[in-house]
Amino acid sequence: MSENALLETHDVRVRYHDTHDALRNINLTFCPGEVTALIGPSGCGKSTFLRCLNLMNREIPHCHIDGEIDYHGQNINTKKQNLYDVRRNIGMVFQSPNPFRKSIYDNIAFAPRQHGIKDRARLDEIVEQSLRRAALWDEVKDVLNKSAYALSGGQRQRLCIARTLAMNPEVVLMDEPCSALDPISTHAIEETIGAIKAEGICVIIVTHNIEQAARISDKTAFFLLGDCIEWNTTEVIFNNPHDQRTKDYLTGRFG
Amino acid sequence: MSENALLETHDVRVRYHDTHDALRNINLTFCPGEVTALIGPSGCGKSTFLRCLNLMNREIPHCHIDGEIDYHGQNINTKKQNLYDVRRNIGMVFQSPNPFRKSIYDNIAFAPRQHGIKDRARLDEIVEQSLRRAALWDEVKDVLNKSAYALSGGQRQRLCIARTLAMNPEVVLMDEPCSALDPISTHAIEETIGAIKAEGICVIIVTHNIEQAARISDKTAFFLLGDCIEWNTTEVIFNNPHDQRTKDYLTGRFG
Amino acid sequence: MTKSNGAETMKYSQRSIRHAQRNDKIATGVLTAIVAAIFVLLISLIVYIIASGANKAFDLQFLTSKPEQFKEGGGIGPELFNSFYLLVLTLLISLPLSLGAAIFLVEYAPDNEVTHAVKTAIEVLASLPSIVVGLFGFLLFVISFGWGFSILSGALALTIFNIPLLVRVIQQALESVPQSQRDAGLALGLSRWETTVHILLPCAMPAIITGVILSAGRVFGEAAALIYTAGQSAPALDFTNFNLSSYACPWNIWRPAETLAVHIWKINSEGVVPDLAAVSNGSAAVLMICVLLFNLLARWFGRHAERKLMSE
Amino acid sequence: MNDSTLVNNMPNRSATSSGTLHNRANGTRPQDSTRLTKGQIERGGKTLTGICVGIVLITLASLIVMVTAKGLSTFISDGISPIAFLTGQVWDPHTLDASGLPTVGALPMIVGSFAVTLLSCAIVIPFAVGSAIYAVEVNPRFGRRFFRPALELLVGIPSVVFGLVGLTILVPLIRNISGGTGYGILAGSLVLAVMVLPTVTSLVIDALESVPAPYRQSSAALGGTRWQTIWHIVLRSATPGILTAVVLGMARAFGEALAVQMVIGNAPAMPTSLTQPASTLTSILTMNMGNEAMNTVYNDVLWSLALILLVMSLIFILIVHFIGRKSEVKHD
Amino acid sequence: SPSNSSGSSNGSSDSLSGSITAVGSTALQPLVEASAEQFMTENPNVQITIQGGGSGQGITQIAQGSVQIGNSDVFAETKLANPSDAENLTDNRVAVVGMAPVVNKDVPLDNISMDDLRGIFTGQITNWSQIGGPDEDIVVINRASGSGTRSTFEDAVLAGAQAPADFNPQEQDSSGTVARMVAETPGSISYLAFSYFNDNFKVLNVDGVEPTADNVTTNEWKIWSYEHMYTSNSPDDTTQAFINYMTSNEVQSSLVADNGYVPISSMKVERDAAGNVTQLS
Ligand SMILES: Nc1ncnc2c1ncn2[C@@H]1O[C@H](COP(=O)(O)OP(=O)(O)OP(=O)(O)O)[C@@H](O)[C@H]1O
Ligand SMILES: Nc1ncnc2c1ncn2[C@@H]1O[C@H](COP(=O)(O)OP(=O)(O)OP(=O)(O)O)[C@@H](O)[C@H]1O
Ligand SMILES: [Mg+2]
Ligand SMILES: [Mg+2]
Repeated sequence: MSENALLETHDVRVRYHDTHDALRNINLTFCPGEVTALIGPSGCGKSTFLRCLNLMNREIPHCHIDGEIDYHGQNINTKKQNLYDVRRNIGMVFQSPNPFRKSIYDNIAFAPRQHGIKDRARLDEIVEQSLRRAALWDEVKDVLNKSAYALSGGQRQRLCIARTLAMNPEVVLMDEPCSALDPISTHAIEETIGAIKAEGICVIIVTHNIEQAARISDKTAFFLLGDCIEWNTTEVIFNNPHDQRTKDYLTGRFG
Repeated sequence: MSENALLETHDVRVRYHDTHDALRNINLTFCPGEVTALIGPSGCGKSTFLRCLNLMNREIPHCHIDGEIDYHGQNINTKKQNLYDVRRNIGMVFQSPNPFRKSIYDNIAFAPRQHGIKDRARLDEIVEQSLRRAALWDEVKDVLNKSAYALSGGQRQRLCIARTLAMNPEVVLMDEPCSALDPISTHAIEETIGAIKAEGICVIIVTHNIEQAARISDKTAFFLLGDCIEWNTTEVIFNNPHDQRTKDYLTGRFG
Repeated sequence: MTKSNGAETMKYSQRSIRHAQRNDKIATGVLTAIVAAIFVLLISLIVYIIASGANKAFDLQFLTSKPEQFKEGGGIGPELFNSFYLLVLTLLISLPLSLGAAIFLVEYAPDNEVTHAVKTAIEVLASLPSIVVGLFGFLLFVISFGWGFSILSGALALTIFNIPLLVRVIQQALESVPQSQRDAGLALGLSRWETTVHILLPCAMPAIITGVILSAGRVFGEAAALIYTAGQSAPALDFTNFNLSSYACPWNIWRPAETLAVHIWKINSEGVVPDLAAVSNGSAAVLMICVLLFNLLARWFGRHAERKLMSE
Repeated sequence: MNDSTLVNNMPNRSATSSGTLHNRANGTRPQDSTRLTKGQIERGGKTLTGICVGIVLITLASLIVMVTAKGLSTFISDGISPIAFLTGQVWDPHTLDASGLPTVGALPMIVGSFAVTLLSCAIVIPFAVGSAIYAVEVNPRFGRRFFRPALELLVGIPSVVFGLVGLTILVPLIRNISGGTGYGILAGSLVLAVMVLPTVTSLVIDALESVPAPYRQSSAALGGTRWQTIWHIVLRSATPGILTAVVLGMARAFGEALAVQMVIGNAPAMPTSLTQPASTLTSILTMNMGNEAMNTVYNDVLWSLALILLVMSLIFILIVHFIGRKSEVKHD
Repeated sequence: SPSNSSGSSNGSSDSLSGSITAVGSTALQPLVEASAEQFMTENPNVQITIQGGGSGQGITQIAQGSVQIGNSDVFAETKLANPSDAENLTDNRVAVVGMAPVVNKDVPLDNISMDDLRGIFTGQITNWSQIGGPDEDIVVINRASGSGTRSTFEDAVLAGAQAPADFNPQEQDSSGTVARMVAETPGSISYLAFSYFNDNFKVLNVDGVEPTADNVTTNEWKIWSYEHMYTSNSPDDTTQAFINYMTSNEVQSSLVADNGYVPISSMKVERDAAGNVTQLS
């Protein structure tokens, strides 16, 4: 167990509909200020794993999560655990940018309001800070009251990141955040990831783009058909993978 | 104009909804027995281009195709052109395997029947040959009357290829045919492509998998934001691209 | 940016989270209660209707004999037959028409203002009160065409009532067939018509069957559109009579035909038979059982067709 | 496998594949000369289905024209003032007024129709929205497996059966509780409420289901409770759909004839209380249409009532479209 | 259209054939249907179809000539847009219907004066205590304004008096519903044809005269009307034979008399469309 581990999984296993084993024996550790990339071919369970970490899988009725997920050393995969606390501290950004049909301001202020912050000045501050952290403030500061759907795809995705940052999370999970975006937006998002990592946030990102994983991550985990085949520093994974299947995948033999 | 060109485009331009220029000035030439790969980031117009070649874009009401598409030296992008003849000669395979909800046999025999072949023996022959050419015969010869949906993803995709081959096309267009498939199925499809190429069929394939393009294609065209940036033999594109953007894309700077 | 900021947020929120979670529980409770209420209502309604007419509804004599004018013991034989016959005729007319119209709207109609207007027109047709449809049928078929109160007039009125329902169902079923199936057909050089008939319709069939049977249930129970079209009288039927111009011939489409639903309405307003309550409860129970059967049938057929399509 | 023999054996392939497209096309279908060409099939199919649409449209058009013509003849040939017709409070066609025309003030029926419609919708909305939320958000499995089928069943119950149940249970119940006859707007509204409940509920379910799943997910991922998600995100995006559902429910309630007629009491007087007998457009229409000979002024005024029903259902559809357009504008 | 193919006949009653359609009055429908059934057993080649739809429909369709018989509770003159059209129709009166005021069982009265009855149905009397009953509001249940029963009742009882415009009792279109409502609603009063009488409500005498068939025949009981079966002035033989059958002793003494109608043959008075009563010799 790593000394400064923020989030750790022990033998996590996920089944859908009792029969189907979507994930098996996943043991990974994530630390603050570190970007971990999860890679692997389609359907290997990357998203499933990501959704375990903030208990989003609980929303799927027929999904069973076994094993331990330790957050700050405490298992959160128990019935007693307050979901909402977990989710506020472990934010999530989805594949397709999905802002609410509200104004830009309200998109960000929504969750803080729901969590009891009513003071307008305080909300203004949270909105500004979050947008700055997502590197979106300069682009939208004059149109905060416009609909979020007036933004471009890349901007929407950064808005979603800002929305998550407004909760002040310690971990941010991202499920293929750039797959629907153009190169320039992708670049902007990657910069944002760099910035929040520098703030000490732990980022876990699923990506299909191997080059992106190489560019931005410190650690990389390779998944295949529900197993985590290899997990190591990105350096090692890309230059000197221990497993033949990892090598095959990275050289484009499949996927 | 190449001597044995089968299909050529001259200044093809495609607009959706009058305003949006999805493709500009595309000049490419395709020859029999040659595999051309179309690569480029998402949304750059690869699928749009492919759908021009067999006039499938005509089915989209607000899509306008300008320019010349010469098939056997004759422009097919005219109002007078009989769509149905073009499509029978220029087959198409789609991204997600989409067999009809019929038996395996009927999937393949359906189109020949509609085109006037009623003789059972003749149909049997067509079905067998098409399946053989798509390297699927041995796997399905005993279950021809089963639903096509009883097949695995890769088998379904090969069934779709066989279905196209049953029309005896001279050109086969493929839009990311392997993106939903596992490594083994991908491999099988790639073998099939090699086989039909050897028959003298002209194959044009869109792929997101750069390694796949390198493995199977003779020529490669790189698209970016509606332009064809570079078109050359695969050899040149991968080892010595002339354009910086091609190089950037191939080394994973974006996409 | 430090976590201290977050700690402050936390303080605010512990209370509001508890608050939110309590609200969540209350809301869930209220919603559950509402659904339970509706369910209880539905079940008791059905049980009540069937129970109060059960002794009649399962009596073969009642189901086959003809109604009496002044005496006890009349049945609903002709009415029951008329209901089914009208339903079948209505479906025979409305199904092809709706199928055609839906195919045109989904596959051929250009996406423009005219199509939009046509779709709106069909919605208008769907929202017309059935009594207005019935009166139109009365004016056009019964009076202008001189067909009198007849099965044909009734079936056509029901057709007007049924078409918008069916068009909507078929439209949705066709639209929900994946675009990829359409593409596959077109890319093989087939016409849109062939693709639609041979590829899309079979795929849409389970949904269409379900929709048609469910709409049949509504047609079966419709009364307002029939009072002034198919009429309020049921000549006794003779099943050995195949003279198509005779009123006793069941298949004659020129004869008046009171249906079960109209019968319930009529005897409750005009009836003089002593066992009026029993007859009307019995008829209601029979009607209810038929509608239940339609529902079960729809579900069974839908599932069966689906399974048949997915794998042989 | 030998490629060349394979190719030569292939059906349809012309000997030289380098001919022009035209030649090749001809060569590939020898037996097509007797068959319809694809273009002909296509035109045939399009014409056939186009005719179906045409028939439907002609039917609708003639319905509107005929009912309108009939309904307007009261004012045009019988000389009754439309204003007096719409605002008059006395309905007694067989009594002539000062000018020798029948006393036909349709206001009591118009008010009655609106009263039962609005009241029944007021009853239905909480139940429909509440149960739809339950079936979509709280327990989708139950929603799909049991609730939807149950609603379809309820839709299928014929309106005369509802009327009969209203007559035998509801009316005596109201009479015992509130005195009076039991017949009236309250009884009518309750019967209508049960009748339109399934229609409105399934439309609300559709509206809720069409809210994209990512909205819910992102709210949940931000730590929102289910109720917060429903209240602030789901209901907000589904509002246009819910309004549409309610308006369509109102259209149905407004046009329902027999069930209402059986329980409302049919007194053509301005409704003064919920438990006093009142009347609606449809109830007066069904009751009297058979009693009056065609082309008499007494008959014409009934057609004018039908015209009001027709116009109202057009208005309801217009409202639905207005809601649709409004929400489109707001969303993009 | 085939539904209207009229009967052809060669005169002798045992070889009658053809089909007859009768449309109209719902009140008369059961009687005609029952008689038609008997007639058809005797004449197997005759098809008779009886349709409801209301008196208005009966008169409309016979006036248009689209049916053979139009059933009506009222004189055609009062329904037709152009009353002179009635000259083209032959009025066959097949029965007489007596009507009487009926009240809920909780009303302790057995007799009511014509004046009190008029007071009630014009809204002047609103409480049973005003006419010697208990202190209970009177619930008036009227018939739909175009119905034959109502016009008969109003002709006989109101005698030209107008109900004020603000008097709007509830209305029912049908006897069945009225019977049910009177039986169930305390303090209610309405009027029904004799054929609907049953034990669930109470029938009142008027001015001491009992509502019986005998009293109707002498016009001692004043609230009554004819049931008409209108035909064209030159009906075909089958239709005429059926009309004759309806007025024959066979129907009049059994079906008519047994089911609460008054046989037309027993009438000792006659009344015309304007309401003038003449004694029959
Ligand atoms: N809600 C669900 N119900 C049932 N099975 C599911 C569900 N979600 C995912 N699965 C199954 O679990 C397995 C892993 O899916 P998952 O979405 O985690 O893969 P992934 O690695 O994210 O793939 P992709 O790259 O396509 O997003 C797949 O086999 C999938 O079919
Ligand atoms: N039917 C359509 N209507 C309007 N715009 C369209 C349509 N189809 C494609 N486009 C637009 O045309 C552009 C090119 O799309 P296209 O699908 O050809 O891209 P692509 O290169 O195939 O992308 P991908 O790799 O994601 O398949 C995109 O901007 C897309 O939004
Ligand atoms: Mg995923
Ligand atoms: Mg594409």
